[in-house]
Amino acid sequence: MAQFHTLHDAVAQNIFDGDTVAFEGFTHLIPHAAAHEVIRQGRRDLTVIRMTPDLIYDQLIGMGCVRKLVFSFAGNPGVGLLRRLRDAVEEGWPHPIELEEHSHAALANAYEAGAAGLPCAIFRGYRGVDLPSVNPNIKSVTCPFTGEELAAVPAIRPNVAVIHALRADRKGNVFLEGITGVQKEAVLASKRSIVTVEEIVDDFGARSPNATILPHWTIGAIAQVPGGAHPSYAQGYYGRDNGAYIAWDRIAAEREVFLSWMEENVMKVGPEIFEIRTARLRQDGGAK
Amino acid sequence: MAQFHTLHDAVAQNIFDGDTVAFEGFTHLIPHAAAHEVIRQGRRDLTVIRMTPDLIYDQLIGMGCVRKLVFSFAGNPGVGLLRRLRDAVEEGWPHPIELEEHSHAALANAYEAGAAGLPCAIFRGYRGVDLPSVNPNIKSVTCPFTGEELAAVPAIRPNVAVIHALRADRKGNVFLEGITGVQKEAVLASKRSIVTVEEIVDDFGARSPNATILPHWTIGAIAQVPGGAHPSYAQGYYGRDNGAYIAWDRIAAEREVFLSWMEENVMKVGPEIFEIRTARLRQDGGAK
Amino acid sequence: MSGFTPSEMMTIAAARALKNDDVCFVGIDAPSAACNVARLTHAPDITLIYESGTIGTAPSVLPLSIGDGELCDTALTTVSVPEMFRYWLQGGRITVGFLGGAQIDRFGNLNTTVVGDYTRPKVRLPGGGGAPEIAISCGQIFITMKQSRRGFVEKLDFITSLGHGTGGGDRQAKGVATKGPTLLLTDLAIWEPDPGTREFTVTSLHPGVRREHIVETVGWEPRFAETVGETPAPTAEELEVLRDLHARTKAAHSGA
Amino acid sequence: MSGFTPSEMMTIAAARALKNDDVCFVGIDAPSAACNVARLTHAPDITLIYESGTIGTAPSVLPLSIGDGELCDTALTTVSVPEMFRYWLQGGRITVGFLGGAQIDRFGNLNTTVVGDYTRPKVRLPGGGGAPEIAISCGQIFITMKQSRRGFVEKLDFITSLGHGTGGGDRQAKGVATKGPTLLLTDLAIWEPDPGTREFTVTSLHPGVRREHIVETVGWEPRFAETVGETPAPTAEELEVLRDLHARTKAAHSGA
Repeated sequence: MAQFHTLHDAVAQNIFDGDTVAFEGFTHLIPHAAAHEVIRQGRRDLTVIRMTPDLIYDQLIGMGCVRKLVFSFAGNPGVGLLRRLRDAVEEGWPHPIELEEHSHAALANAYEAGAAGLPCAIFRGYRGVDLPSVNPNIKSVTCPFTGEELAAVPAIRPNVAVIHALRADRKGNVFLEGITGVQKEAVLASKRSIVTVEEIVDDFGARSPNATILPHWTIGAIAQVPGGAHPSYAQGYYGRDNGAYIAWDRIAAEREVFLSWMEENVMKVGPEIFEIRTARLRQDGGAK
Repeated sequence: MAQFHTLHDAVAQNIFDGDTVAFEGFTHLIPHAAAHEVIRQGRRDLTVIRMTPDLIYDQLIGMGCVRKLVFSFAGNPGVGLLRRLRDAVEEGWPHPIELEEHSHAALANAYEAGAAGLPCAIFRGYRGVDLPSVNPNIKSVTCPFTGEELAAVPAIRPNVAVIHALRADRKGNVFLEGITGVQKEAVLASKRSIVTVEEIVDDFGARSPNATILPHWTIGAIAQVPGGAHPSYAQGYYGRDNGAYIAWDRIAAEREVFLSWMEENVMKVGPEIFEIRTARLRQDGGAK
Repeated sequence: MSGFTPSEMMTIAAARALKNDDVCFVGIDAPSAACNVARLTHAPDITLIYESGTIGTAPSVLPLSIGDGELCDTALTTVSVPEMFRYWLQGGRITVGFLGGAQIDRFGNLNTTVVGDYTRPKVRLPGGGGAPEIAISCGQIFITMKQSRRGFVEKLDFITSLGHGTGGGDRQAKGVATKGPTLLLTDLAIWEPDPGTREFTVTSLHPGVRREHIVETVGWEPRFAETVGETPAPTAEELEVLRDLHARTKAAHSGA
Repeated sequence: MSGFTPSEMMTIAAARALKNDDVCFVGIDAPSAACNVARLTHAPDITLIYESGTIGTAPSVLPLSIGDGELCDTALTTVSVPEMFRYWLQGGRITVGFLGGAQIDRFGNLNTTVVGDYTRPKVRLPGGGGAPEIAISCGQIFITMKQSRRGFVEKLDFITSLGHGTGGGDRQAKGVATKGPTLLLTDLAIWEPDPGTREFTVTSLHPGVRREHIVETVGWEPRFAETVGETPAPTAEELEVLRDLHARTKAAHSGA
């Protein structure tokens, strides 16, 4: 049952040290504000799941929150590599992290299986490649009708899913549209969930009868954080801050630069900063 | 690649004796006009697949078009049993038909697997029941991670899918909304497809970015047949003709009554009759 | 029994068993009426889901089919049928599922497939539809059926959906973790599973019903709880809501 | 080589290989530019699909990520990521997929995972993303990569996505029915698989490129087709379309 909270309380009451947490959002609607709150609250030993780790996990890893990463593509999209993630994997800074690596198809299917209450997902994948030899969570099943061997991965069932959505209504139903990624599946696959939203409305009004809506009884905590996806974007609210993605490459290159940037831009501020950061982008990128 | 045809030509060029055909539509958007065209053209030995056979298959079966029925619920929704289907199964009239019986969950998953290019679907089902003992197409696989035994059914891959949709644009993209059932999956799972539509528009205009649209390159033949779902309905165009469903129970009760009804209402008319039949329902049921 | 019919009592007893925070998978007929009466009386926030994909519907009249347009028009959202069965039913999000059937046995196993032999049936019934998986995936199952010796049988001709199997721990032994049928609501009584044997046991008789009526309408020797209560008669409000709903429904369906 | 860069030649050669009725799974950078140049020149009806779920997009600038808002704004429709990988990619509806990588071998197998040992990598690369299944599910694969001895290696450190395996019938033996890499488009040449061995073979040199350039930039002894053609230089129209696209893209991304 959806409860409205401040972002601080939503994180404090739902994410604990050692939890398995999926922060999802596929380029669009990445829950940056929620991740920053997790960093501020100093969570440790998290297993974090995400198809495309992106800046958000570079920051969590660099700040020492992460014990294990489950992922399928660890890049800064269109820019390059994730330097804090590389530093942890290659140099063990700030501490070594464990990797469980999949393909996109595997994780997309694994979220889907989690949402569907299945213990595993099957798909046609991983043929002739090396990943199964380094990931024991890639197995196979044989089709009982054709004999075809299919790849199998365990369903994803996180303790907590964290997503950013466009809006919630007063009952706590959550609406998203555009590139919806695996967010619906991540919430349905998880025991608990935190949803940050751009706005809270009386009701969703005219919409497609098939709109992507998560009913309030599938949601845990909701916190209103305008701009909470920045530098990712919220369709119809503000555009993607491509400049921030490009700038990150330089910030993340050096440990000291990274730490001081995090101190200034995450540790010393609160979620309200996201509305300010997106003010400019609301004019060009995505007026409703 | 979508081709625009008359309904006559769409059926003549795409459905052949002995084909496996899925006419889908879950209460909403059932492709009655297309089924009547198949009956008029005298197709034989069809294997017909449908979750809820409904009037449409009572008619195909009673007219002798069907060799085998794959289904999960054979009733006249809210009214009773399907009397022509019963007559074929219980009395072999007009000839015996073969049944392959599943549950809704099994067929929904089997269509989904067909659309996804998989050879089979797995799901948690059929525990403690008798259907697996009479249907050899229900098997099981064991989850390689948890050891849980899951039900498995073969993917549905028909020769032809037949659906009724709301509209097509001039390129042949097809739009549906409301109760969309398994129609998208049925088209994507099939080698060929016939789509009847209420109208053909220049473009779909303002819509949800996540609207249910089948791109023109996934579609075979498109035929405009206004009212073509009657006595089923088309959301925003006309309402369900509940009276016709109730009346069917009496029509289908006796072979002679059935045959003369089919002669008058199917054999002697053409698809244009459907627009006339739905004229009244357009006023009450579903003005756009 | 004056002032209300046994059918009305059955529907209202089912409605009362539903809670405001329940998420119900609704079938047609009695379950649909019961769920909507609950919504219009003590459970305004109850979530009704029809297998056609409509989530959170609030129809003003009862649908004739599980996919009538009004279900979609009044729904929070409508999903595809594969998604309904995967994410919502199998995903374990439904708290209460309603089932009924042509035949039931004492353990709440149901037959909606055939009377007689499967390959040479006396009566070919509609089949399982959603029932086999509703029976195992919903948190609990409420069964509504009118009592008769033809329907309440010693042994089913075909097991379409699982209740408590052969009783005791058989359901769990078959790998099913959900509760199964916890209530059987008939035109004569309320039945609940015995905590040990899981056999359905009469716990409450509807007003005016005597034990003989139960014995006469059941094809096995029915068990009664140590203390059998009397089901409170429908209140004036309950009856009014149910009758208004049926009247609106009749007007809508015959008018269409 | 004057008037255009090797990168431009590579992108334009890739664009030319696309047909009007192709359905392309587009990656970022060179593939995105190639697909959009094709769309803006000889293949106006080509369908571009990005793994973020956007189907039939027509962006006016190149996206920085595969999920930029403009891809969704200009798409016919946008589906969820599980649906994209299940119905559209695995469903066999994509005719051409684009891949590239940090390392390629002579059979078109690719590495985007690690340089060095997997558990103690010298360079931890981004990983496979969609590539392992793009490589086996698309009708055919076009690879775009700039030639260098660091990238064109005798043996991959890690096989992220399958090309022709160990050559010959190895791909089919691994249970993969699609064609795999049919074109390798570099800054210097066009390579195609030998019909028998499936080893990539130079079939066309870009204007001004000599065989020594190929030998110098490849970590194995490269094979040349019996008749090696010369890739037609970019036309004025092709160059203009590509440069306009890059200029619009640069303005949009730096302005944002």
